[in-house]
Amino acid sequence: MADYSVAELMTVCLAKEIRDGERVLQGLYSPMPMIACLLAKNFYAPNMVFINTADTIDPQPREVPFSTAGPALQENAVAYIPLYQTFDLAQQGKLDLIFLGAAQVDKYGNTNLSVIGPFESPKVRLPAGAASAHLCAIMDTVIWVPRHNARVLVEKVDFITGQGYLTGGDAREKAGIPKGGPRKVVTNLCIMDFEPESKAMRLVSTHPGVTIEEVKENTGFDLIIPEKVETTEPPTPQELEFIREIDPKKVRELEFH
Amino acid sequence: MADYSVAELMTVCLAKEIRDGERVLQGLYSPMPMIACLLAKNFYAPNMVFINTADTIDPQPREVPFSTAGPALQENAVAYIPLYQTFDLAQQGKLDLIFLGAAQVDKYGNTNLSVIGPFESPKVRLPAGAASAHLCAIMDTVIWVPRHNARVLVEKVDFITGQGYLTGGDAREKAGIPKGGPRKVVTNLCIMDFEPESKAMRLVSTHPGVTIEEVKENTGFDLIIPEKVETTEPPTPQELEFIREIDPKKVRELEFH
Amino acid sequence: MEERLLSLQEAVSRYVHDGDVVAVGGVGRNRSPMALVREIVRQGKKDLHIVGREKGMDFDMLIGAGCVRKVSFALVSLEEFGLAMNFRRKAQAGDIELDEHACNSVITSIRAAAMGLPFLPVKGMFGSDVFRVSKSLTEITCPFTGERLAAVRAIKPDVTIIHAHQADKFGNVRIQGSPFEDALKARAADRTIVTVEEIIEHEEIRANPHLTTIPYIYVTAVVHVPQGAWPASCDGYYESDREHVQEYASSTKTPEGFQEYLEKYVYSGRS
Amino acid sequence: MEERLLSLQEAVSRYVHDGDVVAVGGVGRNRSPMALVREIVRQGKKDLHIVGREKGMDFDMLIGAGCVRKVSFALVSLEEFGLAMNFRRKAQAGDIELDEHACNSVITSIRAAAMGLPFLPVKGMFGSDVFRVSKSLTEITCPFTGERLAAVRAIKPDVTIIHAHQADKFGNVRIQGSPFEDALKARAADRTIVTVEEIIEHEEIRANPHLTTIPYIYVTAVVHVPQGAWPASCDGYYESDREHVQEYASSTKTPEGFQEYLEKYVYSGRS
Repeated sequence: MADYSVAELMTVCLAKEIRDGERVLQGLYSPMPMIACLLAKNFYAPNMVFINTADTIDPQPREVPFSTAGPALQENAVAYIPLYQTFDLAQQGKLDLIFLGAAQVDKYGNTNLSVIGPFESPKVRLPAGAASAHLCAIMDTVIWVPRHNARVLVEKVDFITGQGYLTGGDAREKAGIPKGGPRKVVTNLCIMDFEPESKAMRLVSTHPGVTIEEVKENTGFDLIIPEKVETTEPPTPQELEFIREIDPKKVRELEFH
Repeated sequence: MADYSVAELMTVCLAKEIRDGERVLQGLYSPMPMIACLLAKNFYAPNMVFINTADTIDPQPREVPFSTAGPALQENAVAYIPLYQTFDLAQQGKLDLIFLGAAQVDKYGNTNLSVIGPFESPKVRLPAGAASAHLCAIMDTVIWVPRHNARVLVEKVDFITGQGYLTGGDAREKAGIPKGGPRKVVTNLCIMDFEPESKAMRLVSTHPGVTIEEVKENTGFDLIIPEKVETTEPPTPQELEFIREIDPKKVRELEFH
Repeated sequence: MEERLLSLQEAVSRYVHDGDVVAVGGVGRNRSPMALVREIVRQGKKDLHIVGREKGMDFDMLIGAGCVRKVSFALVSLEEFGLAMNFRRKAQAGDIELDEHACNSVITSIRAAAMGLPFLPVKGMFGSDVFRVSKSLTEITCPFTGERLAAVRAIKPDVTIIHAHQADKFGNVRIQGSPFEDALKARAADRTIVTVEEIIEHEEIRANPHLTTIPYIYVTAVVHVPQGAWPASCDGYYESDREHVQEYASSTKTPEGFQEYLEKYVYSGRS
Repeated sequence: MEERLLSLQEAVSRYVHDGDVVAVGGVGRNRSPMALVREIVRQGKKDLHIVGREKGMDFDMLIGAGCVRKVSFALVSLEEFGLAMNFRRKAQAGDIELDEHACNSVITSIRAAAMGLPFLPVKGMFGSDVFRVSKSLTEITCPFTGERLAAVRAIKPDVTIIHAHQADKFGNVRIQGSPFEDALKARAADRTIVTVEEIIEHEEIRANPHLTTIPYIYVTAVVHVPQGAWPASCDGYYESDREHVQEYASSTKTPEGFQEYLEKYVYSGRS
């Protein structure tokens, strides 16, 4: 057994996707991204701007809240910003990254949070995609998947809530949404990106103890496996200390119960 | 000599145009309307809402400022409201009245604050109409004229900055702006309204000491003179006391120097 | 200024009508106007069209109790407590009409109403099936640049319901933490009902006009309801009651369980 | 967060360029960014396109000093001190391009830019010659209701200049009185320069986030300039200096008088 949980590993992976100076929006029910933003600002990206669903900029909570729009995300913030002004920023091209959850993710990074089955008479009505249909069309995203299996990572989503690379290649350009797209998919098994030409999903690294075979078996489409697949770097003691201190109630584990 | 100035009389006339419960916007360089709003709220229209160019609601200044967007208009206000939100109210049909100044006013209540002569090569370039081209199209206005003469009250304005009744009759409907229009014109000589059918300007009352002849001579078009023309009621001692107390520096007289 | 203080019962019976478009304040389970939601359920309002961005128990309860005809939304979820089961059941059964949006398109629909406009443009949306299936979104071309944009149809709330921190008796309201879109929803609506933790003196309002987040001109009724967001959080006053939300989530797994919940916490209760 | 404190000279030389679209804060002679205006004049910036709603001495001075190519405006006036004579002369001589607006259409053009949109609809405008002659306004039809509206072309400022009350060194700004459209102009622009009466501690900002009116993400440079609005007013700090405005108004009756004014108060001065 490693001395860290998969939630802790994933949180660190998400944090490392944030580049210094970027403006990042964390959404509702986003426990790991919330902690990842705080981690990134303290470790790798001191000039990142942390905007969140409590409508604040750069809060410094003593302890993260369960609801990721909860009051603790106001502590020590520099300002309030109504979400619609954050969307204005995104429309100006001045918001850089959002983390995205999904019930289904397909080969081209399209995400579904709307329906399993047909839209008008769904087998399962899901909660809907929050900001995705707007933001995924105009900016970069990182998708996180707590349960990497073939029902989540599918060949084709039942419904495109959030735009990935649509049908791949230059499909986004053709649809009139040339900017942005998913950078990475971080799951409980691995990290994936998108092959630059085809825009199909491609393995980058497997988490410590996870084999390439395991990833392939749990993926519902032909994942591109490059010649060189790294092992994801495990969290450092410093990272783990930070995470555990700011999250004593283990909010990060909420998606793994 | 009367024991009140024409500015004081005009201020009272403007105040009486405000109906109880109305939401009224006072603009920039509007000394008499500013005082009229405060007077109305204290005397005739306790439930009027006083919105002004200092971006506040219902201030209670101890003393009115010279600039009608000046800091004193923040005193004891209940809230700030950015002007663009007041315009949103107007677009919702929830702003009732604005007072309007003008360099020229014509027979149908159109106002000009843009140019004397052609727009591209004007003889005189005026300051422009502030809110008028927007608000005059969607709400009621009261026009004030400190110098009633034939160069101000003209047959046809050189340029329609603020929409009155355009060419009269149902011209507003035809132009796609069915709502609102000028209620009254208050000058240093008289009060005028608009004949309901033709929408042409019509005398209502002459100020004490002013004859109908004097008004006609100083008007650059055929003013409708009804059978019955009243004499404008002079200010009461109470009204004068209020005005002089709130305006010790005689801001109300600014347009008469 | 007229006094606008009413009881919860009076405010809802006077100002929420069957068939109304109702915009609901708060986000997730934060500053949700739960006392107003429960009162609407108690009074058995029908055929409401409810509007909000990321909603939880508030929408799920109104839907489960049969108050709702149509939902304009970008998310309905109980966050870590899982899917909103009343929403899911009624949606799957076709009992409610779904007007699915992205956060920004549903906010923009309210923003349009607040600006007195019949529509507003937004960026994004193209390529999503949300755009494809929506009756509230269409394509428009910028008359100056030729750029293709999505147009969002305005949604004008008949009534907006909000829980806030403080107000005076005339309806000058203070929100002291996360703004969400509450002030926008109040400005967009014909009527706005606000429950507050505390009633403060009018003089206090005039002494600090910069703290007034919703001026009285946008407020129809103020109701003094301490704990009025419970079991949602009210920032600065209380955290969300996770145990209760868990009980709610468990109860809603069956329609019968939800009925028991309503009996226990809504029909019997006073707020 | 990066420190953003600069001198007036540095801020203007780095962030205001010839040909820029410049949105100017304040209204009339209230919280006008006069120190920044004087510095722009001193540095002899050229071909600016200046944008504002109801402007006074700020616009008139920039125009008179030959810094301006185009003006988007709804009013330029010295209020009780009469017509803005530089504006009038240059306009009558055809030396500046006039983009005349109503207040709401010019604000909407900035609002569109702040929302990242190429245009926005407004009501009104029809029947006015302002609409007829404008290249920034055209007719549009609501794709849902068929309603005819005016469309306003966005004006995206390259730089916004504002005078405010307080900021920390990172650019978190507080406006403590009339908001005007200053925060909107900052959000619309690529760069924003703010002069402030006082620099306050960063901790003070974090202790009261609800008082931050322009967060640092919208601010490029902060300059500490007490009396930076003079001779305009700065609410809570000082009234407008009417004697000086009178002197300005008198001086501008002739181009020579205005040159003398510039020598005396601008070219010689440090702020």
